[in-house]
Amino acid sequence: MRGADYVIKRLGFAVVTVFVAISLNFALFRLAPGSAVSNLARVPHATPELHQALKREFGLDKSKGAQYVIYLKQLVRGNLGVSFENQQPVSHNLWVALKNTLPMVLLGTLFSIVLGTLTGVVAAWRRGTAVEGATVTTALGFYSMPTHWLGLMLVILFSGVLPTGGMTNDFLINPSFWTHLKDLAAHIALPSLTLGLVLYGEYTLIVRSAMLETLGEDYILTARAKGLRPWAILRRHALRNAMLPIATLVALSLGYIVAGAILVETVFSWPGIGRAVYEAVLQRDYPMLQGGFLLLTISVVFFNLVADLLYFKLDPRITQ
Amino acid sequence: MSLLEARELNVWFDLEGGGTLHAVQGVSFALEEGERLGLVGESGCGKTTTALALLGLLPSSAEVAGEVRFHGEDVLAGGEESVRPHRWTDVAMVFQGAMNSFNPVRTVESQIVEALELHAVAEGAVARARAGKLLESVGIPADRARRFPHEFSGGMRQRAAIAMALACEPSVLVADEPTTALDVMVQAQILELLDGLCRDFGLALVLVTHDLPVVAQLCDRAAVMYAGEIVEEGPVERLYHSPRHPYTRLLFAATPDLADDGAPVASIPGAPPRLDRPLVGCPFRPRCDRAFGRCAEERPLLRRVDGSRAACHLNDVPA
Amino acid sequence: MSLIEVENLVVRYPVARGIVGTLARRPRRTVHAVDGVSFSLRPGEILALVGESGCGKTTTAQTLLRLVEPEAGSIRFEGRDVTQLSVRELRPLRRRMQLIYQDPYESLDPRLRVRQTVEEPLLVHRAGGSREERARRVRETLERVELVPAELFLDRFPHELSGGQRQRVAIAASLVLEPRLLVADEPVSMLDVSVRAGILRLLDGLRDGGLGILMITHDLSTAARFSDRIAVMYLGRIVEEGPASEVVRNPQHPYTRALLSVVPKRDPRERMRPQILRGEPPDAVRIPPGCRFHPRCPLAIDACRAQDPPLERPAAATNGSHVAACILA
Amino acid sequence: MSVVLQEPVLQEAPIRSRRGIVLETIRRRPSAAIGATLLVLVLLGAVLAPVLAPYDLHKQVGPVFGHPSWSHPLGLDDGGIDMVTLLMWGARISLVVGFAATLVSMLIGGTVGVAAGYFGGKTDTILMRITDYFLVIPDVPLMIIVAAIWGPSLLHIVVVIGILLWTSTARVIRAQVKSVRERVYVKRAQAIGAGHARIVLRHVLPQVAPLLIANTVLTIAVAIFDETALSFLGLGDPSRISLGKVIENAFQRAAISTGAWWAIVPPGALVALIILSCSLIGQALEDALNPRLRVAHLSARRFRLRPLVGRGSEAL
Repeated sequence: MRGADYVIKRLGFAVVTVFVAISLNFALFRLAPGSAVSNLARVPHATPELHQALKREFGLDKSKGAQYVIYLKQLVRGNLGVSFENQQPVSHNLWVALKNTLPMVLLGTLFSIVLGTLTGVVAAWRRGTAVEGATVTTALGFYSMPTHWLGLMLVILFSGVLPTGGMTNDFLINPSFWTHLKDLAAHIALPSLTLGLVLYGEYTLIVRSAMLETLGEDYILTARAKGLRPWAILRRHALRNAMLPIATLVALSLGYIVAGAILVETVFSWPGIGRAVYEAVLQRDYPMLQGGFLLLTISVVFFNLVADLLYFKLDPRITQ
Repeated sequence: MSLLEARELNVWFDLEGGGTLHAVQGVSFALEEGERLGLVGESGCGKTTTALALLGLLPSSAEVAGEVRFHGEDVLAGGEESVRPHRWTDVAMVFQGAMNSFNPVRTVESQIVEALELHAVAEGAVARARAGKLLESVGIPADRARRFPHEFSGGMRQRAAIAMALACEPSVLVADEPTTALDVMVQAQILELLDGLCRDFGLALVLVTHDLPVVAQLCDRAAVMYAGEIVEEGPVERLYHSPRHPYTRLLFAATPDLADDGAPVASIPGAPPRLDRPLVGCPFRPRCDRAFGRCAEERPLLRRVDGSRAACHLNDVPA
Repeated sequence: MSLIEVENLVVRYPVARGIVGTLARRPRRTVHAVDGVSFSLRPGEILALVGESGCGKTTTAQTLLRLVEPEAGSIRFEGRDVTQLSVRELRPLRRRMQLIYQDPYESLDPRLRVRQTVEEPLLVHRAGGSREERARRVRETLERVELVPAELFLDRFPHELSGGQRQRVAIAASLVLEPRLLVADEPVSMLDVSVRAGILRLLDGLRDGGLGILMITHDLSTAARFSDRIAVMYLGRIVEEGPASEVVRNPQHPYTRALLSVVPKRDPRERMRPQILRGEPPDAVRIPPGCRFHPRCPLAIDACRAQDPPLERPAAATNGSHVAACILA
Repeated sequence: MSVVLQEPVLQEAPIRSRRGIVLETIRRRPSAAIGATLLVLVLLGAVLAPVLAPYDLHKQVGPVFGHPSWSHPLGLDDGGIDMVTLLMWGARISLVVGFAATLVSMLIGGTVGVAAGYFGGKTDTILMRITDYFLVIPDVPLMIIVAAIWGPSLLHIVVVIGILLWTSTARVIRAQVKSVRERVYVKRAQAIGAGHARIVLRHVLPQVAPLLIANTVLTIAVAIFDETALSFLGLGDPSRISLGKVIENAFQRAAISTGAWWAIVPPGALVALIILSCSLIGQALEDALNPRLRVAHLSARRFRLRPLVGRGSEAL
């Protein structure tokens, strides 16, 4: 496959996937039995005028086909509906939530990538020794813990030391920039750590097997024959090549992390996207739920595409 | 003092299911400057392991005893650390599947340059220029240097691997089945190239192969390996015309030749012994057509017999 | 009557252009894997198909067994054209044409015992009769491939056998259906030198029962020694064909001569003067006009560029059935 | 060239047959053995809950959040129910969900994987495209939504988890089937004239089986994880007490701020233990089945030197 072909194919796939996700979203919420169709316009505490306006906007009195067309049109305009809960546009709510989620998720991911790569490389390099056994078992241990439970364990351990809920201390009045930042850092520590620890386990395992596979390749033997020192071989050949599967898997998992943050955000009452989805479930806030789900799917598709393009960048063989 | 010398080289491998495999059993040979030695034998005879041991390129499951001397210095004595300085600068290697001996995500040039810079032969632009020259010397246009390995054909990759091996001007080239995976015509090209390089640069060659005729045509001397040991070693003409070990004779007889002399092409019955248990007597005895009583009891040593060395009791029996 | 007669066989397949290629209307390209091959094989004869990789020898063999569909040409097996047969009609014919593969390590299912491997074809074709009858035939076939006594091998797994023994089991599994044609694709190239001759002799001995063998090989010395006739293929065509000794001793096509010259000799005193062809093996997508060998031919003249020579009896041939496709021969 | 270092080993030692490789791996690799033992213990405890559980699951037998004591080694929960009893019954439901969802996912994933890998071509393209779409659906949110829309029940949870988990199985199995299909003995069977059913059942499936088992074990772990997550988010079956439900209950009833750690640590630890034992087995199996992990050309361990006890051959 030639390079341009590859890129076109992957882009095409991403576009089609987003479309499928959008349609699935429509089907889930408006075709499913006992669906939320009518709920869309049933904004509590709203004026009859608003009800009428919404009904018109979403074509709730029209056929499903027509509703689908309207739904697509609204989406194109960025209109995801209005949240039942706070009567704000869903897109606005999601944006606020996403802004809160990203720093927490990125911090956790960064932690897990650094630690996971390190321990994964060590495990592969020390293959067959107690070091490998201990590293892999620890990684598997964290990988096995239910995310929310690990969060709760950290709460038990650190309660009193670090804040265990929310994003800021609401009792700080007019804090200076530094105080605010310190407060934020304290709040972000536990949720990020929870996410980071769970992911670190997974990344260690990924990095270890990618490294082990690479270390069995013949060019490693050639590198040794050339007289390279083990560290140089590890860095210049093994890690560089193992990066291919690792980068892809990391990019892929990033897509799911945003979704997976639901558990962490629930435990720590972090006002992010996951928490928003969770609240929406509890409140049966269908427009929010629908918008959140769409956003999460798009994030997975996006990171998928990033993974594909990364692979294209890293592996010259793909142009063949 | 010989250029490269193996003395009583032994290699054991730990087997996955427990037990050890005595892959190389007391191999000794010497290589002079510019000399070409063929290491021949069938699969599992230990020839590749011997070749790897010359550069200390053994896996962690291996245990080594014996010496590999380069200009008289025992390079294996300090394990991996003491061989490393000799790798590529003194002894370089070409592997069987050149397909895989290049890192697929780096250009051919960068991998040659890596060797040059590592051993402080050249750096930067000078190194890159030299890499281009090296590629040209094996018949690859220098403008292909920036390509990736997968953009080369099998034959070109093997040439590039040879160019990379020559980077630090080693005095010995170890080539492990360098033509096995290649087509006949490409094989001939590579053999011609090796022949020319040895002649032009006075390079000494250790050619590991299962192909007797290739050794007969390319090498001065050959060591025939069987069950982990050298059973006969000497000038190729002697080995062909007056073999001193039945295995050498039978192996030649099992190889068909275009110049059909009417002699039957016959296989050797039986199979080589397992090397994960101790050998008693001559390892070739069960397949030998001239074995006698002593062969079952005593393992023959590799001894000098007019100009060659052979490990066979028949040489002690007056004809 | 010939056992198998191939006439003007053509196998081509398109090269994928990809999305960009299609959009840019790059020309469609075709791999001419087999480009007009004709030969015949008599019962009890071994024909060696020789050539570099990519010359179409394996594709030719697979087409005979209809594992690859031909685009044109005919394949007459025992007088019947098999190219037109449906899959259902082909089934009984499959029994009579069998294939042995290059790699005996790979061609046996590692989970099946020798007994099961050899018995499988009988089960597939419901040909073995009763259970006892099948067991008898399995034993007999093993003895035919010199795995004696058969009892010693029946219950072994492939990994408990040596390379040569494995190839014998593979041959037994082909012979158990009593085929008339055996296609052997590089039957010994993966084996150790010391056991090759045994396998080749075994194949040689099978001809006595009238079995015809098409042997694909890249090794001319093996072909010279163990076949009756040799057909040399180049870029999807047979460029020279004749009795084995004739082709080896009196080659007429420059390609055959080059191939013969690069075969290393056993005797170190006979230093060779190889005529090494330069450049890479040719590309079956771009077949040169005129004689397809002319770009690499050391003897090529202007006429070679224009004329695609047919297979004809060369002037210097000493045998009536020796043909070569070269205007200079 | 990757044969290089295996060469002597290949020739001399029998190549390991795949027969019984699963049991052999579990027997030989300590991590797998530990995993299997733990899993069997948990399974026994769960299966025998009706016999072994010390108290009634629905009866208050002590104070709310009662401390651990001799009669209640893990204390009591927010309803005054014995934690040990709760864990045994909870594990039962969690395991049922895990196994049932895995069965669903194996049936779908196995079939899709074998069909795509074996038939290749268009079948493969279409099936893999569908798999790709399923793969990009974020599973936890979808589960939440479906559970929220359909209403929480054990059956729904099993179906939802099963339907979302089959994709990885399908991909793994497809890759393996594809490579087995290219094996010469499969081609030989085709050349003989064997039908698809025969080839798949006799030659392909047995070869894929060990990997399918490894994948099954790993899927069980994920299914149990997902069930726990759903329960925690309040979407579990309210009428059944699974381990996830136990955690959720404790969390909702503020076990942490009450200081009743025993109501929340053990159920999570048990889930982690089940997942860990499955992962240990699965990981060891995958390691053992991956031929690319056989050779390592570079490792912290070096070859060893042994003093020479020479046989003494004649001087050179």
